[in-house]
Amino acid sequence: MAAAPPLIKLSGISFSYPGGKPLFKGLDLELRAGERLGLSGPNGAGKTTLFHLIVGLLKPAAGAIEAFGSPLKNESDFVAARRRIGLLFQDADDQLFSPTVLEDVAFGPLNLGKTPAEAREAATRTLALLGLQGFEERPIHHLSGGEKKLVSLATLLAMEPEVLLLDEPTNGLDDKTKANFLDILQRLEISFIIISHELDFLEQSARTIYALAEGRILSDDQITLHRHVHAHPHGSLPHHHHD
Amino acid sequence: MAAAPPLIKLSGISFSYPGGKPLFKGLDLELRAGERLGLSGPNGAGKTTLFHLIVGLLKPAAGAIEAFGSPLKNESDFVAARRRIGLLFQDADDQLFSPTVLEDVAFGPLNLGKTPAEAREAATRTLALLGLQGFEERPIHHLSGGEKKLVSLATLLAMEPEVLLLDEPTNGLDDKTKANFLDILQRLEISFIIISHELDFLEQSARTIYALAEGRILSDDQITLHRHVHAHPHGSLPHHHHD
Amino acid sequence: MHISEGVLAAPVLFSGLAVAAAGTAIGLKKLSLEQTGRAGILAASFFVASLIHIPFGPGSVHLILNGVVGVLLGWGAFPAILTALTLQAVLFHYGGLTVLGVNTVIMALPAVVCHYLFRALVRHRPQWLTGAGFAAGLVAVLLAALMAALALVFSDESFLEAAWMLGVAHFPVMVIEGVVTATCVSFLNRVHPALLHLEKES
Amino acid sequence: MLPEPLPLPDSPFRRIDPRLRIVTAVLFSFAVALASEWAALGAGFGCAWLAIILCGLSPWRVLKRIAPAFGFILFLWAVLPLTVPGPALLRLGPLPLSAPGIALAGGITLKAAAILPAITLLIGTLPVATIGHALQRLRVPEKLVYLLLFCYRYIFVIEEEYRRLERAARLRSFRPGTNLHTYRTYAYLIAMLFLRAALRADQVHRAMLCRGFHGRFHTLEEIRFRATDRYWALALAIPPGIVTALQWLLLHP
Repeated sequence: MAAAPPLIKLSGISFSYPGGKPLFKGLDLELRAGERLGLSGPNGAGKTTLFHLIVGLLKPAAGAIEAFGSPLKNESDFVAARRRIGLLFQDADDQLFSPTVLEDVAFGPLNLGKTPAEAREAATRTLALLGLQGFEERPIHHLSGGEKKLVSLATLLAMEPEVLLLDEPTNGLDDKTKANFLDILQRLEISFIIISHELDFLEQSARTIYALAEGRILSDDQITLHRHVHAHPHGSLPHHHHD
Repeated sequence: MAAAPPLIKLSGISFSYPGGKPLFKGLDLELRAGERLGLSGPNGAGKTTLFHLIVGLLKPAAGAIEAFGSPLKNESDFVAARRRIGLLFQDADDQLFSPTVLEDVAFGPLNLGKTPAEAREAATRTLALLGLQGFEERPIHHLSGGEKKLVSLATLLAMEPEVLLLDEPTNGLDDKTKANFLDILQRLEISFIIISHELDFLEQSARTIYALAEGRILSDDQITLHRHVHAHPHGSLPHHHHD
Repeated sequence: MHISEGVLAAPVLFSGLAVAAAGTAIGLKKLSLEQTGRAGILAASFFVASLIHIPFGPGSVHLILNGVVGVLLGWGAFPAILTALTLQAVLFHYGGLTVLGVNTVIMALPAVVCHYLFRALVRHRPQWLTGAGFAAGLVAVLLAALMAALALVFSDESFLEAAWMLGVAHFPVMVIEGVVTATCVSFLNRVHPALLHLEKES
Repeated sequence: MLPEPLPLPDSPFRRIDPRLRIVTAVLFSFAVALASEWAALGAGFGCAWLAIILCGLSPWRVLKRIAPAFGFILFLWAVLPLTVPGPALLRLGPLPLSAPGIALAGGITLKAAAILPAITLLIGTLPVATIGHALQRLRVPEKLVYLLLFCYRYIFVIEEEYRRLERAARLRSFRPGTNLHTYRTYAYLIAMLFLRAALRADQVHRAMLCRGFHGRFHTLEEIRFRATDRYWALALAIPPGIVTALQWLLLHP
């Protein structure tokens, strides 16, 4: 392992929602450059909360958060870190608010200080990368669920983040869309943490898989070797185990 | 199979949204008494549309809809049929529009002509059936996602429907709530059609599973026999295939 | 734009109530039951949107958005705005019960005027949509400020200077409202144009 | 944070017919708003705060609730003493502060400080559902009542939607400022709220049709005028009565 600092490092994080029981108790997590981390765990284990802590939407009760080698303490640290971290929300409808695809994808670059022409150029390029040519002028509202998910990803990639945090990216997607999304992920040269309750999807997309349980991250070297072998009688229809 | 007419019967249904391509082309579907039908299909296959056609919120371009042995043609036929069919919407916030839980559950019975006392009684009984005692006076906006889903179900059950149409009932629910919902479904003595993109949930809740694809219903006799058998080396961590 | 409890004189309060009652009656008559639910949910978004702080210089302003409500609801703006103001009065104490009538008229009457203004401009020249939206947003606040000022002056002539200042203070809001309303309208026109023609259904 | 009704400690007052509370709030508001004599205003102020203490509501919480409403009144305090013509009562450096200006601003403040806590106590502690039913029984048009109930119900859903969208914008490095990009972004967020509200309204209407709705709202009768409410009606008539009587007596000695 190189001496470069981890992209993201959480140490000893504790957190609980007001009036709730503790969700995290001394949680540690590290994402190094080039890594693709999968995080599994039942719904309600706080996977989304973990991402919101990393980007500073929530504040931990205890523990330290570092990104790109610097500690993140106050809001301005997080604001700076957010420019380099792209968070994909579970529900694309929470992420997209512009009338057209192009405007939504150009929104981030504009916020980073690009000129309208540069932002448009970045947006068009990102859309092409994801196979969304010709979608530029489409109203967001008329997109299918899978298309919205890809456009959400485009809005992040257009900002050229160094880390992606993907929150249940396959939720509500059908298999074809899921396969396409996976394919795109595998082509991206970017470190990411992916949260999913679908272990099969994690296995295909991540290099290392951790489990989030009992308020901590449990690592398991063998889990990455784990492969499913299915043997069963089934009908003639195409069918799927996980969607 | 008895000579009793099917509860719901669609024959040769065609439908397309204005300006869209045809969604259904000659679709047939039958629900017989006591049956529990699962319907899977990719995003955009028109699963929700199908339900809206059954209850007459949308009108097919061609084909016939029958319910409880009578053809449904004009609005008054559908109004009568809707009293006996409970449609659970995907988003509980669309379904719950009253200020308190009790009022929302009593809304249907009141519309069916019950007196306020009877409606209140029916609502209280239904809430108790679903383990929602003590929720009567709670404002809807104080409920969690899972509670809203259960209250939505209560609003339907209070009308004592003969058929339930469940549109992606597990969307956005965490595992515990999902299990609870499944448990309740299995206890209900009622025929239903359930739409879900989660095949595992369908397998646990439905007796027969059909797939909606290419504008038609594809049935497969063997699909109900299908069971997963997993054989794999795996880590020491608890892990799950389907959640 | 709320006038607080205790400021206005009896004739102004009662005229406000009378005009608000008449406008609300017309609005309710024009809304079918189905549209009532829709107006209620739109009133909720009006309520939420009017809580948003929009930066202006070193401080921030609240949007009023009565222009958007007018464009979307026409006469339905009266009951919708009355509803939102009632909830604000009861839960936030912005305004109050006696001034409910006046405050409703201050916001809803300009909304209705802008509904027709917008419609006339767009019907004349569909390509003026954005401009018509700007006009609707700006004029709605301009008229609201004017009516608030008049309500003050008719209550007590000593309010004259205060009324002037109130009007001038709303000048930047007018421009921002114009921009926001124009953008809103062009957004809705691109994404769901049927929304801008709500009134035709009634 | 969106407002919720203030919790009111249990007492006989809490159990009275909510219609009485609404009618009293309206009568008291008008009695005070139309009064001009200091004694009448003072009596109104005293009645309101005494009632709050008697009902076990924390005056501090009520004060915090009504504080934002004093923004407009603060503006009047800044303007009226300087602009209303009349003899100077005080001097602020070179500026004369006129006596009629101060009196005008003071009167308005006293009125607001009497009316707003009264509304908080009488209506601000009622669940909005109850307010809706009471208004219906007070013959407020049915459509208006349902407009109110729908509005309140969906405020929370829409506010949640707004917060999520605004958060998404912030995470994409959106920093609001005084510029066109900012205003356009807010306009998009707002347009999105209106669009979703309209689309949701269609779904809600469909859900209502599916549950047998055919153009009439039925309610679970809950509001009853009990025998004890008659005594309460008399008691609640006292504060507006005192204010009106004082005002009348002082004007017509």
